[in-house]
Amino acid sequence: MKYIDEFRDPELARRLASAIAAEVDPSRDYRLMEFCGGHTHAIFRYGVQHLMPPNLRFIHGPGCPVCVLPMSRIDHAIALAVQHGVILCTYGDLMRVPASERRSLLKTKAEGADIRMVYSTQDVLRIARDNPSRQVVFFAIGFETTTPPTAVAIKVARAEGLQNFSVFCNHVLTPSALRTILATAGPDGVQLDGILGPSHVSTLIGSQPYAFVPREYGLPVVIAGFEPLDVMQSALMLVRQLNSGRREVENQYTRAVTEEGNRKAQALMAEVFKTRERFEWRGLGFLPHSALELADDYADLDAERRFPVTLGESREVKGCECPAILRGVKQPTDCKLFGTVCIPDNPMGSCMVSSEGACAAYWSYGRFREAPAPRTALS
Amino acid sequence: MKYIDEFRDPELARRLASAIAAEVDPSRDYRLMEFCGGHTHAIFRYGVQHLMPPNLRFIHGPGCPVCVLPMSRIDHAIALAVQHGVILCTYGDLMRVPASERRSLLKTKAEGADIRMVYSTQDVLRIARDNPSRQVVFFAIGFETTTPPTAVAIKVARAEGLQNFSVFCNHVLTPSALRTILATAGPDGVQLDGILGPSHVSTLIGSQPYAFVPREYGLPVVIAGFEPLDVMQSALMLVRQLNSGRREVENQYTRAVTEEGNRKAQALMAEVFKTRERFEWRGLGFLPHSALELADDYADLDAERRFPVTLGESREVKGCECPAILRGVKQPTDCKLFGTVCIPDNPMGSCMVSSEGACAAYWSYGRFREAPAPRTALS
Amino acid sequence: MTTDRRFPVRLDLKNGTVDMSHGSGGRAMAQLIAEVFQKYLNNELLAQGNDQALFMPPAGRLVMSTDGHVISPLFFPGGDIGSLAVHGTVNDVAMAGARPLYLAAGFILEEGFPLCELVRIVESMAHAANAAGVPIVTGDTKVVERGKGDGVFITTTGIGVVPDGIAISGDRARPGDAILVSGSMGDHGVAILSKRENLSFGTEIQSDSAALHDLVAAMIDVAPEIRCLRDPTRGGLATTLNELAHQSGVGMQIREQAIPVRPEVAAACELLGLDPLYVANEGKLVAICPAERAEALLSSMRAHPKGTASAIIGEVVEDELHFVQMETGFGGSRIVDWLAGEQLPRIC
Amino acid sequence: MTTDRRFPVRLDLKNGTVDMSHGSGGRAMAQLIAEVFQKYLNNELLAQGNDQALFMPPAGRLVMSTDGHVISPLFFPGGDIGSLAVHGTVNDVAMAGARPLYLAAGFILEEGFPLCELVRIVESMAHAANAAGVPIVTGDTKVVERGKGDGVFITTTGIGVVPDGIAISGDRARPGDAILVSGSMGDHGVAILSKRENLSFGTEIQSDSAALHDLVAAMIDVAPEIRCLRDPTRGGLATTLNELAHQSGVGMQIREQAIPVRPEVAAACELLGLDPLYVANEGKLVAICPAERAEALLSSMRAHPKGTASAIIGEVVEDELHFVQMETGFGGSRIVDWLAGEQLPRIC
Amino acid sequence: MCLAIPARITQIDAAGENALVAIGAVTKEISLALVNDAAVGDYVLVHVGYALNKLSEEEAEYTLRLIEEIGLFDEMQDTAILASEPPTGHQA
Amino acid sequence: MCLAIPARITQIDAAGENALVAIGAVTKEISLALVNDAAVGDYVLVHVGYALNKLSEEEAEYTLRLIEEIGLFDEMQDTAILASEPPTGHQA
Ligand code: SF4
Ligand code: SF4
Ligand SMILES: [Mg+2]
Ligand SMILES: [Mg+2]
Ligand SMILES: [Mg+2]
Ligand SMILES: [Mg+2]
Ligand SMILES: [Mg+2]
Ligand SMILES: [Mg+2]
Ligand SMILES: [Mg+2]
Ligand SMILES: [Mg+2]
Ligand SMILES: [Mg+2]
Ligand SMILES: [Mg+2]
Repeated sequence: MKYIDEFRDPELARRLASAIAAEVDPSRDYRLMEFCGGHTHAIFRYGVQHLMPPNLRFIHGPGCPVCVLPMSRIDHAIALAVQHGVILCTYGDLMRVPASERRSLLKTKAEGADIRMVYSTQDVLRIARDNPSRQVVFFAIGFETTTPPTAVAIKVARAEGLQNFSVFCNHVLTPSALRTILATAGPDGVQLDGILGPSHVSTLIGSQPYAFVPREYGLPVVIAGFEPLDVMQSALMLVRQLNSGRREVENQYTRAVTEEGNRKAQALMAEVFKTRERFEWRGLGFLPHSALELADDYADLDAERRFPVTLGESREVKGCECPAILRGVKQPTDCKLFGTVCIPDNPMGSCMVSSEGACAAYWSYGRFREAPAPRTALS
Repeated sequence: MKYIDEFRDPELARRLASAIAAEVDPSRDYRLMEFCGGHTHAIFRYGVQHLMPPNLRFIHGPGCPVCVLPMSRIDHAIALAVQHGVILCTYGDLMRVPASERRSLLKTKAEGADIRMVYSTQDVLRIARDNPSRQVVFFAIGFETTTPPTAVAIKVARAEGLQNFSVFCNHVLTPSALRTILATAGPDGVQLDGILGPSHVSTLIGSQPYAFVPREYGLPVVIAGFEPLDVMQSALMLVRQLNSGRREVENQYTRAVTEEGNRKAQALMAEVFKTRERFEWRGLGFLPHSALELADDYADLDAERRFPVTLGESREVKGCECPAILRGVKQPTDCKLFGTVCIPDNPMGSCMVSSEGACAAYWSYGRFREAPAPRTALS
Repeated sequence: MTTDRRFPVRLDLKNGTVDMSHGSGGRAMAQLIAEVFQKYLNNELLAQGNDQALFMPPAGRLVMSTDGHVISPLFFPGGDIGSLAVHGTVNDVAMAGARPLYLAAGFILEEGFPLCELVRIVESMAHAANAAGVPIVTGDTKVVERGKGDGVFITTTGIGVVPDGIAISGDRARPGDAILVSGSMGDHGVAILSKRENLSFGTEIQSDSAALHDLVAAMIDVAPEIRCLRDPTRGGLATTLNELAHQSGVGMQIREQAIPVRPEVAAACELLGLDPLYVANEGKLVAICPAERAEALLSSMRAHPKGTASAIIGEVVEDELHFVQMETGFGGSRIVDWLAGEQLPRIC
Repeated sequence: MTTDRRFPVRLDLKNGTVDMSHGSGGRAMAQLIAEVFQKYLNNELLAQGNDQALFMPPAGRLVMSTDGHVISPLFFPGGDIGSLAVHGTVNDVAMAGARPLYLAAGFILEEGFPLCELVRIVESMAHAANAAGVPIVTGDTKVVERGKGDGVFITTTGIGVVPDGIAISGDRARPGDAILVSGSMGDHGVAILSKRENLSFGTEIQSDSAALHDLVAAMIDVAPEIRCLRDPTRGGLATTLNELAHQSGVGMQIREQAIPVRPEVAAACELLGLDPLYVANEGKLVAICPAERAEALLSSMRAHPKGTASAIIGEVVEDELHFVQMETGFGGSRIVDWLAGEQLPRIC
Repeated sequence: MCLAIPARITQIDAAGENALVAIGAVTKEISLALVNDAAVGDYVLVHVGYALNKLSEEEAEYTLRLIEEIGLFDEMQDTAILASEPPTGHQA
Repeated sequence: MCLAIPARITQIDAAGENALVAIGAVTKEISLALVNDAAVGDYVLVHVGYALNKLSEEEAEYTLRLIEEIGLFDEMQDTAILASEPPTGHQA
């Protein structure tokens, strides 16, 4: 596959690994936060950490939309499905996320609620058209990457006059999370030397929104693609900035990211959404101006308004360290539940659900670190 | 079972058979119409005809509510289920009745309509209570026996304020059918010498409504129970009336039928229903004042008003002799379709559906007449 | 309990439900198999842990039979879908005169089905299989989305070995043969009906669901000349006799008064407008044997605890139309036809 | 067509649908069996017309295996539920090194299912069974109400005979053994997914659904020392290797670059965010054999039309944790875990 | 359709609305909405879950006696005396 | 969640709203609602059924050349000359 396979080439990986090994200063640490779950996934699936020198460490960031969604929002979605009997449509990643009282969308569906996995917002529109007598709610979630497709669907629904379509909006804003991480970094928080900036988010918002990072926090940023060579090349670029004392926003992912981003999509988002006063992020707390809701002109398509629900208090699982992991201050293995009661088949926290979650990636791909080195009978 | 087994006693049957054989006048015919399908069923299931002398013949009447329901009403019920997506509740007997274009409620259900068999109108009320967001229509059918339970349900629904309950009313009136049969009897119609009057219908309406039969048509009537001894005793009573020249309404079924009937049930019916101007009966055509619809006070519970439907023209199956059979002028074996394409598994007419229908009874219990006499290897 | 390193968290068999992952082929399915199926059905062959069971059969002809079980309700007086799934297939194997050896069981579970009910069912299967001495040696589990199944369906397949000298088949009835049944008709169907929401009525009747291979063994001991055996399940006695009449190209003449029917079954049938001859049985058999062996066979059946109410109910006759005819208890005569339409849906 | 006196009117196989009466046990069911199942599956044993099939097995150890098939959609590129139900069970029998002898098939039909589709499926089963030389000798039909099933479920059970001297079982892998696969991974799952309403994409990929017993026969001819055989169906290669590692108490070390994956499958997996190692196959097998026999075995597999793309993908290692580890194509190393959750519901 | 069978009332609920009836050893809950003055021990005709009417035990016995006597009469050939008297309240 | 992959546009519908894209031998219908001026032959990043952005082939090649040269650089140890020039319009 063009523009995929080339960026997974083992020979080039070897060369990049050698270059990084050659260029790192052995007397210092390179603590690089990969912002996105996409990076995390690539690092684990392809074994990238393996190819890095010991003093270059990837620290997993909060850039997994599923991971940062607070439990209360899953509870809310369940309430929509159960209390209003709507058809609740959502991306597959959300199905297993733990909700209060050991519930989840999956269990709620198994108990009879009409919850459907969709691949695209276009599927939601089709479902709404096909079920005129039912209310169809799209459980919208995601960063700026996934927000424009929701905006398109909202505009189409409005244009078609679809009365039974609405959106339970959980879109969040990347720069806000990044700012929070950096604001709490330091002696009590995560200690960072550089940032691998968002990949596909940046195709939409451009590289410009990260300018505050070097300016206000003195850290280098390299916007990094999601293929393993992208991650490695970006790591090298960060090493070079750090070695040379530069603190800039660089763009490794030039094939898809420009400075200004996708203006058409940005305009669409600006029309359909407005910024929430505040929104809760798992691990980061309530962040101001960190999420979107439907703009006033589209408020009638807002499922939160259309379907009032009764909610109990949401209670995170005791012992789950997702919040600290999402802030980069703990690792999955620091969690007592990791691999004991919490495994992907029985996730206790959101980081064990998505394949982009640090705990899930660590469990599924990384446990070999715990295993004794394999001894082959022949070798 | 008390008051059941006693009336199936083979020794008493033998005695009754001897008495009838002894008392019939060999020089004449006794053509006795058993009005009800219940009689027909008993005659075939217990082999009663077998025990009669050759000149006493039972002629099957129109007293099978399923048989006399015109196809257009099944089409209407199907349209209610399909066009309005209601939960259509009905007694099991109706499921296989042929509708236009080879449809039936059973096929419509198999295709996805929500059609449910019920045992009692109380089940319909329960379904309505359990499904407040769905409309529940009771496909009501039956003679005066089955009408009062519908009336009770209507009154309960009104009292409870059940907004989602309504009735598609097809209750018909026995005396009207009897009058039509008699009016068309004679050289061109069925030739009759006496009537076995309705059993359970009469428990409700009493014996009085049959007074017109001897008075206007000069025929004896014996109200007959549904057990085989009841049928045989009633036949004997008719033989005796005929032999002695009497023409009266006699009551064999005194254990359940009085002259005035069930006044409480009659009052209920009078309150809840009113007589239709005319109604179509399969085989008998449109008969004036022959059926019920909901009284004006209950018109809001009338499914025909609540759910307007679009109906095509109903077309009876070509070659089906049900109409003539229901008038008593033909026998099942007179129908070319009988046993060729029309069998209970593939009924072409309503008389092949209900176990009280003449064709079904004849096929299921009576085909031995066509079989060569069994020869056992031992005898 | 030893812990299996594959499954850090044990299944919640009390409050848990089946979800799609239990049919995924992955870890969740392996766990369901380990903690439910292998645990309760536990036997050496199943413990091989392969996708097939391997065994050395005894010498002789084998029979193989399969039956899906889709009964509703899943739990009923006298049994449940688990015990039924064992008995139903053991009996079909036994109706060849065979000694049942092994069973295979395929489960189709509906998403959302409570694990506690699944455990009850699997325990009941294990109990029935142990009691019959016929282990469940291999299995399969699938899960379908809610609304695409009905709790649980179980398809069992059995194999058995036919003793030398036995030739039992539906096509071997001959005019003059005697027709026997091993007990009262209609108990199973009436027990099921009594629990159907829309029909429910009160009765002490229990399903007769039972494994009949030991009764069959006793029968062929005494009368190896038995021609036909069949269990009158769906469609009841009436349909089974019609099947045999058709298969053998004969007619049958039976006597209503000779057919055992419990008074409660008769009463329930009156209430519902049913004919007991069409109501299902799950622990009874019809046997056809040469007339001269009928009395000996009857005695052997009556001597067996599962055949105490056995009776000779009629005889095979010549009839080109293959009709089953009956002298009614009332003294008349009528045809007993195949079941038309569906008398009782989802009875087995 | 001869007319059967029992059925004056033939089934409408063009426009008709399944209704509850087809599972009633009565005349309608007998007709469905006669005019669909017996007609197409037609063989001597099925024609015995009893509730069980009777046969004389060849001498030797037997295996028995069962699998339910609940795939959605019912018809897919490269097959349908009918052919799949034959292949799926033939393969499970063959994975013991056995020669499959006979199949039993249990159908659970949903009310309203078009008879024309049922005929297509049964014809396809007949074709697959004939091609494999493994007749369907007994069966069962149940009908469930609309909304309690999903068109048709088919549970097949197979028996087969294991040649003397063959001992193939999931617990026999030993450190040092070679791990082989018989061809490209993930074709079946991707073909199914391409037809799912919400995911549909265009591809030429066909399911690999195929009966592998002849390939197995060729393999054990050359390498009777084969230790394990398993078809990597639900859960894919990854899960199958984990199963075998667990069962044998070993670890495995595989090389991503050695595992055959078609470019279309890789592309579809990229599109959907799937890993081909977890995607189902229905015409492939995993074999484990002593290292010294691996090349000979590989040659025999490649020489067989169903194994042309066979490859040695790794080796069995000692590992107390029973991990499957993989050298990634990228040059890193990672664990290959059991499938977690459900990757692809209703794939078989 | 007009299937109705005799059943004996074994219990009546406090409101007098529903009854438990026995048909042999089988019991069934039915509605009494269509009958007046039904009492425990009474026989009623049960149809689609409702008591349609009370059943007169005296009349039932009388009918049976009549049938039995028809037989006797028949067997005695010419004896024309009917021994049974109609119960009080016997109705046409 | 942010999974997106490069795909080549092979067809665009008359309205310019939807496109057929190819990922290797696999094709998929997607919406073009989020991009301007997409043409057949262009590569786009596909995410949840939408083209998110056009992909610059020149930039992709340039990135790969850079990586290759890093390797060469590494292998040549001290040679600091980068042969590749950024494409016109190279941004950020
Ligand atoms: S291992 Fe589980 S419980 Fe622990 S932090 Fe991760 S998701 Fe939370
Ligand atoms: S046999 Fe069938 S077609 Fe003929 S009259 Fe009877 S119901 Fe009608
Ligand atoms: Mg069977
Ligand atoms: Mg059986
Ligand atoms: Mg059987
Ligand atoms: Mg299996
Ligand atoms: Mg269900
Ligand atoms: Mg199997
Ligand atoms: Mg299989
Ligand atoms: Mg297998
Ligand atoms: Mg069967
Ligand atoms: Mg369905």
